[in-house]
Amino acid sequence: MLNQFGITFLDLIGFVILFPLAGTIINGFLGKRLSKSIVGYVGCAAIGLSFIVALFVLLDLLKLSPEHRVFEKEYFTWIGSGAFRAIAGLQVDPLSVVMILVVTGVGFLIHVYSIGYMHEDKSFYRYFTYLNLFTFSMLILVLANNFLLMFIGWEGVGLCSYLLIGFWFEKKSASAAGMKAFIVNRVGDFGFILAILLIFVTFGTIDFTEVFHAAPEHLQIGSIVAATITLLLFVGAVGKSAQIPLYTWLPDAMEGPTPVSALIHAATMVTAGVYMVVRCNVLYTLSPFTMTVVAVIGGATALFAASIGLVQNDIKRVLAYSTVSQIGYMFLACGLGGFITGVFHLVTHAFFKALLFLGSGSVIHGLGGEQDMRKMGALKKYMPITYITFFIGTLAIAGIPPFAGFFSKDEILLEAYTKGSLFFWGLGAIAALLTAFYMFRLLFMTFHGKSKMTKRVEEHVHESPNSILFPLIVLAVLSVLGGFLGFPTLSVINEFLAPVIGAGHHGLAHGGESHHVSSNLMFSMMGISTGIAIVGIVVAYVMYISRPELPGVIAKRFKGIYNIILNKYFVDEIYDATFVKPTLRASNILWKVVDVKIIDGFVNAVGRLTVLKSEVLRLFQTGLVRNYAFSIMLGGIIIIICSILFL
Amino acid sequence: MEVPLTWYLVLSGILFSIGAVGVLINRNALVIFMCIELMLNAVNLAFVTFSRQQNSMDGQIFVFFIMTVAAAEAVVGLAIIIALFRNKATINVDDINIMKW
Amino acid sequence: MEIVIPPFDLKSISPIMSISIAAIFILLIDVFFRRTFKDRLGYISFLVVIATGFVVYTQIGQNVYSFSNMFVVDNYSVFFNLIFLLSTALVILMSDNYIKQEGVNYGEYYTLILFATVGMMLMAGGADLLTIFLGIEMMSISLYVLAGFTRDKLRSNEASLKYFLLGAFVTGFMLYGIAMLYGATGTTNLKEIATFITENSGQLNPMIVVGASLLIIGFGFKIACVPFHKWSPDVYEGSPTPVTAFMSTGPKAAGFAVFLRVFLVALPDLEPKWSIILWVLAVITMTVGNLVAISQTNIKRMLAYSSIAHAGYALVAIIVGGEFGIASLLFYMLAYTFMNLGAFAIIIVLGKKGEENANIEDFSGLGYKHPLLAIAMCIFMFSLAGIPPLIGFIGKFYIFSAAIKSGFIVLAVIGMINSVISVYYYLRVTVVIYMKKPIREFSPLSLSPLIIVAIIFTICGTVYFGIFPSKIIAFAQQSAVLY
Amino acid sequence: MNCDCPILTIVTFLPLFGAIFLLFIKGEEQEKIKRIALAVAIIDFIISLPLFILFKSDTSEFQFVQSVPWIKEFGISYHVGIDGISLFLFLLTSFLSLICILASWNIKDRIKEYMIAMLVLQTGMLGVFISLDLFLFYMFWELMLIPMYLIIGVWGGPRRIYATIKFFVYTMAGSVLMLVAILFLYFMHYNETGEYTFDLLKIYNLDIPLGAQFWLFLAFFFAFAIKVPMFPFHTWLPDAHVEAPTAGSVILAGVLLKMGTYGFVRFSLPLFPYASHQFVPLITWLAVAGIIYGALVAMVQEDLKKLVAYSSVSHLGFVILGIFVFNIQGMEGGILQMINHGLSTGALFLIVGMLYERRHTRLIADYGGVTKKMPILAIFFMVMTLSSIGLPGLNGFVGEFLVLLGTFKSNVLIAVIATTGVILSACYMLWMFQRVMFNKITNPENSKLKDINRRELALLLPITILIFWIGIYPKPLLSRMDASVNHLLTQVDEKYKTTLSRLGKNEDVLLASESKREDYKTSEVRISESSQNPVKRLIKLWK
Repeated sequence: MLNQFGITFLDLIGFVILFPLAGTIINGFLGKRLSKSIVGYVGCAAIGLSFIVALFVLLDLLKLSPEHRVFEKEYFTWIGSGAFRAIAGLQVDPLSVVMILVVTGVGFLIHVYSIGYMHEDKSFYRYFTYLNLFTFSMLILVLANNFLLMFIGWEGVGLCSYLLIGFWFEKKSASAAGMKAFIVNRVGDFGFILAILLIFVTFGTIDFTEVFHAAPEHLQIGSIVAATITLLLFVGAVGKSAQIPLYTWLPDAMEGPTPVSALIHAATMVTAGVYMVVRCNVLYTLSPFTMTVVAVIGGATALFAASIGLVQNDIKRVLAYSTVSQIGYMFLACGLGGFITGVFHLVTHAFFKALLFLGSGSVIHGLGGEQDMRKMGALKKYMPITYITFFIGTLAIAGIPPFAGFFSKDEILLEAYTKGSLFFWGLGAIAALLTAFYMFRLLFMTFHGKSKMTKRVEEHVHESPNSILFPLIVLAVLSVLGGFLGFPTLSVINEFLAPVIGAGHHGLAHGGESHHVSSNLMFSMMGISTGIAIVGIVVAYVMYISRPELPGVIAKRFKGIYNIILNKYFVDEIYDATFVKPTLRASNILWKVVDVKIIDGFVNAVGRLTVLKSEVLRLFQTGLVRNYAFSIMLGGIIIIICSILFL
Repeated sequence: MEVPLTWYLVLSGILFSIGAVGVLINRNALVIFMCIELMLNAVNLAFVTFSRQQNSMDGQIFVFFIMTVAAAEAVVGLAIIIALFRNKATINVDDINIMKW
Repeated sequence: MEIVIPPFDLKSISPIMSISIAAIFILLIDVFFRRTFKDRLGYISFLVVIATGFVVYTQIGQNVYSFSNMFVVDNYSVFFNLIFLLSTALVILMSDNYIKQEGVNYGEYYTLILFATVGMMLMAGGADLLTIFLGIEMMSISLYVLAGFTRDKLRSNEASLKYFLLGAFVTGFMLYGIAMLYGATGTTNLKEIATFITENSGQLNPMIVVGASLLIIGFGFKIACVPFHKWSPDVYEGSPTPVTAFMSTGPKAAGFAVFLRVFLVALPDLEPKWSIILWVLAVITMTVGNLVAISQTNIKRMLAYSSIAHAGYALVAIIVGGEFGIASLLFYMLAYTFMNLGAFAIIIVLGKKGEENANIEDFSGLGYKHPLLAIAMCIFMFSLAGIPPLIGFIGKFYIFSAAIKSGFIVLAVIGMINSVISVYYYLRVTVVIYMKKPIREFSPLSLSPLIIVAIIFTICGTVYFGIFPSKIIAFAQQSAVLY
Repeated sequence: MNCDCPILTIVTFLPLFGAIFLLFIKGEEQEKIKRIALAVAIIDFIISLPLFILFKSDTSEFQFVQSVPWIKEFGISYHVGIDGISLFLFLLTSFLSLICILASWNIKDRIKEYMIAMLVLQTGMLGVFISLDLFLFYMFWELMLIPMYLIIGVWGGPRRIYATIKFFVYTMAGSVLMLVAILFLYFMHYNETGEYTFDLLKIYNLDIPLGAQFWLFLAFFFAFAIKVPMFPFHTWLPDAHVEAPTAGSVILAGVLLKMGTYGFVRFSLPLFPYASHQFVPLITWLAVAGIIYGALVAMVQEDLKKLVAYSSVSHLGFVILGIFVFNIQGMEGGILQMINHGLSTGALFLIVGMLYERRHTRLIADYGGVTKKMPILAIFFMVMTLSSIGLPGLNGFVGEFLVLLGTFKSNVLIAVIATTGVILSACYMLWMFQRVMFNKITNPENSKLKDINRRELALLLPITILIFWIGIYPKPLLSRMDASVNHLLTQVDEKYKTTLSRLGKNEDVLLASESKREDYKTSEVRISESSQNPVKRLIKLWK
């Protein structure tokens, strides 16, 4: 176990998070004075080093036997009050290792990409500071050994997301989108905090290991407490992972720089919810009710977001809705007990969605900032490498074998069919169909067909620089190969992650689920899902390549539905009318009526009344001696009468 | 026939009341002052009566002091009234109300 | 018939003697000596007062009745005498410049003040209603004249006339009350009245009750408690400012001295009766005083109402009675003397010739122009408002703690609420001083060294005894026994 | 106790002597006056630092105690000392006072009087936190009113007179009743033991009859609730904040408000345990109402200072909540939250002041795009905003979380409602931040803005460091509180239990209070038990 230095890399797990932190600090404090290239190197090196350490950690972990692949390193007591202890410590187990590899790996590529992409920006150093800070927070999130520390990362990534969405703060829509993201996330955090409180009150600890050990003994399956805890946690996950009903912030988040969308709003942060659900799978399995809720929400979101994606014209927004939809898939899997499948899809999704985003970034970069697909087209010849990688990504997400998305999505559909019901399978299948359609719609509108670019743009269109292309290629390779991690029957990832599920030994395990499925069913399912994907592609081809007038005709015929979908079912407007406006109105009433008129009015009235009394009383002082004498006499008489009568 | 002591007291009370009411209803500062003198004399009458009733000299001695004090008050009072009259040419107390409220 | 001359003890009245003689002496100097010497009359009277203070000081610890039990020297009277002398001395310091400026630099001014002081000392030491009556009249008549001392001014005349007429009117009531007590008990000696009432506690003569009520009118007038207070705003406003300062401290304290002694020595058996009446009076007094003070624009008038309110607080001490109550009254009177005289001293300093009726607004921007005076004024205002660590706070604290100790919690709460109301108008002065722009030029200050001494002395008293009140409290507690 | 030199006394009265010294300097020598005042504050702060190091965290006894008879006749003594509860407030005061003097560097108008007022104020505030004698406490409590009153009234904004009088009279109105209550306690102690004393530690031992407890608690409650200020006694606060000069707002938010909450901890709870328990429903609901109400009203404010002021109402709601849930997490969270609020809100006021100095407006609508011109300020502003909305890793979170945890243990419903405050605070703070700092510069005035200078940096940097320190490693603070808070709670609990058993109250109430102390290990039963219907409890109280 020990290497020649006498320590294991597990002990050095702290460095995984230290490097990005160092990067943040260096760029944050000195970035203004450093040259752009140094800033870029520092930023990338921080993540790169972190990735390398993570790799070694993985290797060290693999040396251990599967049951012992849990390593905790505690640094200091963060909060200690009475019996409450929150210890700042990191936990390495297969799940977190997978996550840190994804985060640092994909993160590294996106950092590299950003050097080229953000080169023109004045606030280059600020960008890299935020990006490093984000990675740092994300690593804390996944490495945390207790709920509260996880919450630090949880909020930390939210903060960075806020900062990065609003990176171009002079744009009003950008800063507003950042704010929206933070606030909607806070709604989710509300649930998360309450969940932590309830966990502590129930278990007397918030340490992952202890809680998960204690849970099966303390809570019966289906108990209210278990359901409450998991539901509250899920509220947090819904907020962070942009599920119904809290998904609205994610499409808006596309206001941020594209690499940010790739890293935060596709590959890593938004999947934190899935990670959290998987992390707490022991709790979730105790509450079948919650599981159903998770599955329903996941499935519904998958379908709902995909439907919106059908008609969007902004290239990044289509991808955003697709992200929402894909995360819905992950939750669907988790909700049906396929935690590992969820993680598997998370990983593959990280690859191909990052690829797609970066590819779209390359397009946007090449077009000088244009994001509207209706003003693109025929980019194939201008940007060949981008096109190829993008095409791979599209195939992957559409679920064409043998690309990464195929395996993971297929496994989810299989899960839905075997564990859930036809209903869930249907949800997933239709969503898959829609996905294939809108992704190819995107591809066709952007790269194929006739050029609809303006002259000025067309002159400047160019293939992106190497720092942009390199990550695209790497990610494309990953998108091709990533699926084999979970190749049916010899799933590496299944085996690796199995100990995490069900805490390994309580017989509630849902790990290794695909073993029970007959290969017949499996292969027929594969066939069906591939068929669905192909149907989607064909429809897209018909509508956008061979008969380009068709979309317009359909849109006209189903004008009502089209409009509703185009306007994203008016959900933003509904929220505005039901939550935002009434709150503001109520606040205004509270302020202008309750505070100023009633409470302060009362206070001032007391004051004014006193002055009024004073003004009235002073009038008795007439200045006339005879009146004074009269008051003396009257007073005297009253005193005498009282003293005789009553006393 | 001897007049009962109570009658003196009643007389004293009546005198006192006349004086007090006089203070309240008169406007002339001098008349008001005279009414006050009347009140003091009513007190004197009461003192003498009580002195008689109690068989002690204290009350009568008190009367002397009251008379002396009343004389002193008269001196001061008249001086004040004159001073005012020199400035304002009126001794109507209802006109003397620059200071009020 | 053999005439027995009762023994008398001149030592017991030595303070009174010394001041009386000085007063007459000053009158003579004024008549017979040259102008330059006349200007020094203030100094002479001041020195006499100080010297008398030492004499009084030596009387601490003596408990002597003299003049056929008509006069008493006990710590209680000594304490009050010291307050009177303090007040007199400070007023003399303040007056010197003022009367010169106003052109009324007559020797009888000091004479009258000294005679008023003699009257007050007689009141504090009076053990017989006769002595008390004499003291009251001596003080009052002097004050009638003093109120009208700037005789060319209509306000002064008016103040004087109102004070005189009402004072004489009330004297009638008070005397009638004395007569009733005499008629019911056959004596005017306080102790003997008490003995008589105790012995005949079976049937209570209604005359005693009526007499006591009439005495309340008389004393209530002197301390300006509602509804017998109406003279005070007018008189305070119209009188020359040093006289107002004097009236609001010494004579008021004397009124309380008598009030407390008469009711606690002569009528303790009636306490359940009069304490209820006084309870009501105290509440009305402080409430009316504080409320009306809010809407005043003239600072002297405002202080008059404030003085009414303070009388209300002090009445609480009488109601409480007992050692604690008496001591708190003593302390309060001393505290009030310090802070109120200080406030008036500032008003005098800032007063221009002729228009000495300073409006509160006239203090605008004082903080810019004369920062030290402004700080001083603020200290006095905060002290009057009862904000720690100033002497006014300790005074209030003492009185209300006495009230709570004896179970008068409602009274204490009402008093506290009242002191909050009072904060409002005291603050207004400080607001004007610091937070408003000046509305007129300040005239050059009429500062004389004497008045500076007075201001410094009052500030020191207000602050020092606010922080370290121990000695005075101890002294007040020693003096809280009526011999 | 562990130090012979009267360090508390020195720290407390040094500023007063500084003020007296300033009296003798000519008003024209502005620079000199500022430097002397600053020097006094710095020395004061440095002297106060050893307290933190020398403080023994393993005892609940008062430390650095000094007791000298003062007014013997009344049994008043100069009795001072600190424990784990007051230690931090004391340090916070000396720290913020220093910051405030430095923040007032640009005041031109009557700087001498200003500095004197500041220094006197500092003495008053420090005194409040160390007094162990009720009279002494009351004296400092009132003493500090005067300089604050002057600071708002003289150096404040256009409606300063209204605001300052409101502040003064409001506070006085609350505190006089407290004085009555203090006197009542004093005589009660005399009646029971025959000793006249205002010594808090002796009065702690009193066994106060229940009826009296009710009234006394109310009397103290009004004084503290107004000071805090709790909803609905808060309306003086926005006015005072808006009109006060920057330093005044900082002190007001940072220290003065804490006196109220400190008062609850130091006086109300241990003196009247039974009444405190009886009032729990009322107070916790008021606190929660304050949290929500303050946040909602803050959301629609157009004036920056008013917004921060209303946010204080919301934050202080958390503190009160923490104090009145009677468990260690709540209490420690509450105390920590006092410090946090002092730091972050104080800093927010500083920042608003910096903007105001440059632009002479506090209306949010007049700003926009400030980040462009003031990037460094923007960083600090962001940190303070985040601290204020309780971002984990910064100080605000630790306190807030502990309070919520404590609350959750005793009343789930209230905890849930209070937690919504977390959402709301993000709304109003971030919205404000967006409107002020982000977007394009539309107002040409804003394009002339200059970033913060070195003095301003020196103001914000230390606060930022503390914010991070407390957020990341609050243990040095929490461990110092531990013993004192524990002691306090046991003390309250024991008294409460004896009272209950004397009353012969039914057993289940007794159990409920016991289970609060013990740490929940298991079971849903407990939870449902502890979260008994608050409405029912309210009704029970009024029966």
